[in-house]
Amino acid sequence: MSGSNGLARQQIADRVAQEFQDGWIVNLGVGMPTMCSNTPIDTDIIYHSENGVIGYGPVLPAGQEDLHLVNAGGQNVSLKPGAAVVHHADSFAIIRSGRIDVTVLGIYEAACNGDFANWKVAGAKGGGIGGAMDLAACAKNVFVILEHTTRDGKPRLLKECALPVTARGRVSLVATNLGLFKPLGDRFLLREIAPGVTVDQIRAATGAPIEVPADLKTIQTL
Amino acid sequence: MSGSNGLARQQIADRVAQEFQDGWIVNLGVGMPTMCSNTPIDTDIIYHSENGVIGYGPVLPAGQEDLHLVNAGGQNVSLKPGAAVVHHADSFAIIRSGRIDVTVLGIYEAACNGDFANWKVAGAKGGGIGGAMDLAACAKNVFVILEHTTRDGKPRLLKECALPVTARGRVSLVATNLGLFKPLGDRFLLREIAPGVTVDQIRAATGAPIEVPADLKTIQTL
Amino acid sequence: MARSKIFGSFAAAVADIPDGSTIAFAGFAYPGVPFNLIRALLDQGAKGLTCITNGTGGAGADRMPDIGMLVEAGQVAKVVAAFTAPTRASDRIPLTRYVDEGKIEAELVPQGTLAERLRAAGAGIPAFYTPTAVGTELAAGRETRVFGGREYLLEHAMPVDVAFLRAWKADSFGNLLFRRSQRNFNPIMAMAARLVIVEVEEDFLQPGEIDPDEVHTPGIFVQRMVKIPPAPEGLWPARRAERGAKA
Amino acid sequence: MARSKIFGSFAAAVADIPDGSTIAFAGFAYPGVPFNLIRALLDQGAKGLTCITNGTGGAGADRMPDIGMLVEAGQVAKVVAAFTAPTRASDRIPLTRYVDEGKIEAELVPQGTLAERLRAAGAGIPAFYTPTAVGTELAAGRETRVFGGREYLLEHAMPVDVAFLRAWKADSFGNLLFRRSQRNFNPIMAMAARLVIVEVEEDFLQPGEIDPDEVHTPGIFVQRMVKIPPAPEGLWPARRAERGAKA
Repeated sequence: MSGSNGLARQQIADRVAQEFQDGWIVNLGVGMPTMCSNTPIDTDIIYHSENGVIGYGPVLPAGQEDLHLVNAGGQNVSLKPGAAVVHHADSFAIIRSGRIDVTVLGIYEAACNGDFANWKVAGAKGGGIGGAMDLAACAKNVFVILEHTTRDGKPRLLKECALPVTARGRVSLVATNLGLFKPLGDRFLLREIAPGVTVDQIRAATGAPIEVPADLKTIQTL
Repeated sequence: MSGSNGLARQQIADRVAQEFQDGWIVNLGVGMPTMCSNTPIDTDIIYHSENGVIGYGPVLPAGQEDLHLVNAGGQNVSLKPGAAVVHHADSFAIIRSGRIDVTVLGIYEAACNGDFANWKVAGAKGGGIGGAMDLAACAKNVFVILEHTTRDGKPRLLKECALPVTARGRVSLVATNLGLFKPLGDRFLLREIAPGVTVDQIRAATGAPIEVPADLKTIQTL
Repeated sequence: MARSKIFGSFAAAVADIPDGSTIAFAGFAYPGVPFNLIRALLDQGAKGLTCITNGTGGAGADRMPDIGMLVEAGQVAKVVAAFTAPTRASDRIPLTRYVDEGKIEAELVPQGTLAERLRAAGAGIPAFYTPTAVGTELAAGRETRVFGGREYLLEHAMPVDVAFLRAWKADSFGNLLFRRSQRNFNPIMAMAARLVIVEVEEDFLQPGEIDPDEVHTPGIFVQRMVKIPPAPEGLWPARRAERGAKA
Repeated sequence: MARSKIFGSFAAAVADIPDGSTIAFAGFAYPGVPFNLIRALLDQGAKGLTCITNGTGGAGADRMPDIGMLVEAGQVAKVVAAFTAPTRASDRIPLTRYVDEGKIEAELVPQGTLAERLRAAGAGIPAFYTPTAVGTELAAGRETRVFGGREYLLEHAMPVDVAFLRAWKADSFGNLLFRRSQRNFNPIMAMAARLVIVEVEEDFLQPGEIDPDEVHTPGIFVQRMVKIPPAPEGLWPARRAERGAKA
């Protein structure tokens, strides 16, 4: 494979955060998704985390942490004015009733049929689901973030997931270091390409057909 | 029918209240059951009402009402120290999960099989259930209070309810102006008799067999 | 950046409610009843409504706006309530005549089942099982199932289009506080509805003035709020003595 | 007249928990975890436990008492959790080895389903339907049903014998306040349990000192409480810098 490695992790998160619309209730998964809240965007976002925090703000600097308050990733966040706290059953009532406008999840694999996998690695007996299955099944939009290939270069964007899925047919946006993709059933639409990356490079690194629009845009990094 | 009319309404309620045990969570229905909270008893009772009030106290005198606070009967009650308020779903979670030690309900008919009826009068299209079906199905003990006969002298204690039932087989104590009864399946056990009332009088006024213990006690009025 | 949730009048807050809406009305006895919103809906005139409520009211000399008035105004197609007839045969409520004449459909639901069906709608739970009403006329012909040796009745979620609430305090983001038994159905109806309209007793607070730990209904559930003006312009329940004096 | 709910030590509060109990452990990350009660249970030694928890912990150099320690002490027969393996293949948690060797049963439950199954147990609801996990390995061979054109999975209530909670404040009657995200599973585990034991951070208040409108868990759900002594006798989570300093 030749060409650029594409976007850095924060840059992928930045691009995803630009999809958030004014007034959206946003749930960010652990890992790269959390970085979306670092992106400077001028939309009014309400961050929800599984443990019942509605309206949290930036992570507090060391020494200033409120030890009673963490987000879903265990980070000691702050609260914005107007925040509210509910218990776990009410927090997932919010999720299951479709009030989360978007969940952004870090995942292992995405398929062009809209499936994705993020809770169980090959050969493991158990798994780590957390709130991902509830979010994936019920959020209005499911965005996923992942490195385009495994460490040994195998594709993570596939025709069908090889790992056990988290939810079926729910993904509407896939963001990787190489580009921004929309699952279209039997193929991925390449919505935008990372700077310095080529379409051939993406095709070689992807386990599913790629549709390339005539007016392919390049991702604008911040 | 000869003999005394038996107990006054407050006296029936007084006798029922003496069955309450220390620490019990008690739910009182509208009407005569409400009078149980007037009875001076030296047990520690926690009064729960359907609208989510846990630990209410006496009715407040006119002019001192808190207009944000009523019990299930719409009376402007007070709160005892240690009271808590929950919403309607949590209030009925408390009921359905079996945490109410006793519910006392005013009813139309009781049967010796433990059924009772209190939500629908003969010929009506609709009914008034309120929280009675939830309470009747789920409280640890279901006590019912009623006048022993209808205004025209017909029995309300029956072998089987004529009116649509509120719950089946749940009643453990029936209190009337004539006595205190325990449903035993095919008959009522007369636990205690009201002062001045005769067993013959009760038999004549009851639509089910009555078992009379050898050591029949008379209800002690306060 | 978000549009303000604070409306200048009850009329404006209910103006676009279409005919055929399913509306949940909070309240238990007087506390928490959205009297001002009900009056505005009477003026607005939407018809063919399905009204979800504990009871429809209509008794008493000092009557405040209630569902019974919507019934009498011909605005109601169906009532879902824990009381569809008075509990004493001697009492009368406006609903009875309309139900008896077949003009209005009435669905009688045990109060706890009503609360849980609303809660289920707000929790993304389409159906659940409950012990309530098993063996009664209300369960006749319906699906039951045994769990752990006990019989339970299948009940479905009750989603609503609009919820009318009355709160004690609110911040401008819509975080709500209810006082004492005013809470009752308010929080669960807020969760069950797509459009939540609240009449608020106290002046609006700024976001941050309500402790996040004390919020009863988070602002994400609330779309519209109106401050209740002082009486007589605004409707406020009165003490018994004052009600007697008025009558 | 009622017996005091306040216990003098964690050891006394957990002394009579029998082997084979099902215990729910509150907490999400650090906030709300009953560290002191877990340590007391390690000392007490009950075996054959079923542990209901979001995760079992066991990672990190500055490890506080966690379910993983109960696992390592041979006290656990089964774990029900939203995390039964680490999310990264490179991480290790103590539970994994025991599950791989077949010594402990692990039931993996989506976090929202875990919360709702506990809530159902506390609400007298034996079973409900949820959209979560439909079409996944977790739904394989299980009962599903279509409501309104969408497929849902049948889930059962999860009653527990004992719940271990950590609260911010409490009055002597057992009314509890949780601060910020400390609330998490605490209130619903309290409702799901027959015996609720709470470690409390602040000095006990008198009944009436907590506003009834602000109570998170009513005292009727609480049986035993212990005040957490200052560190080092009591266990308190530390800031990251302080944890680094200790390690």
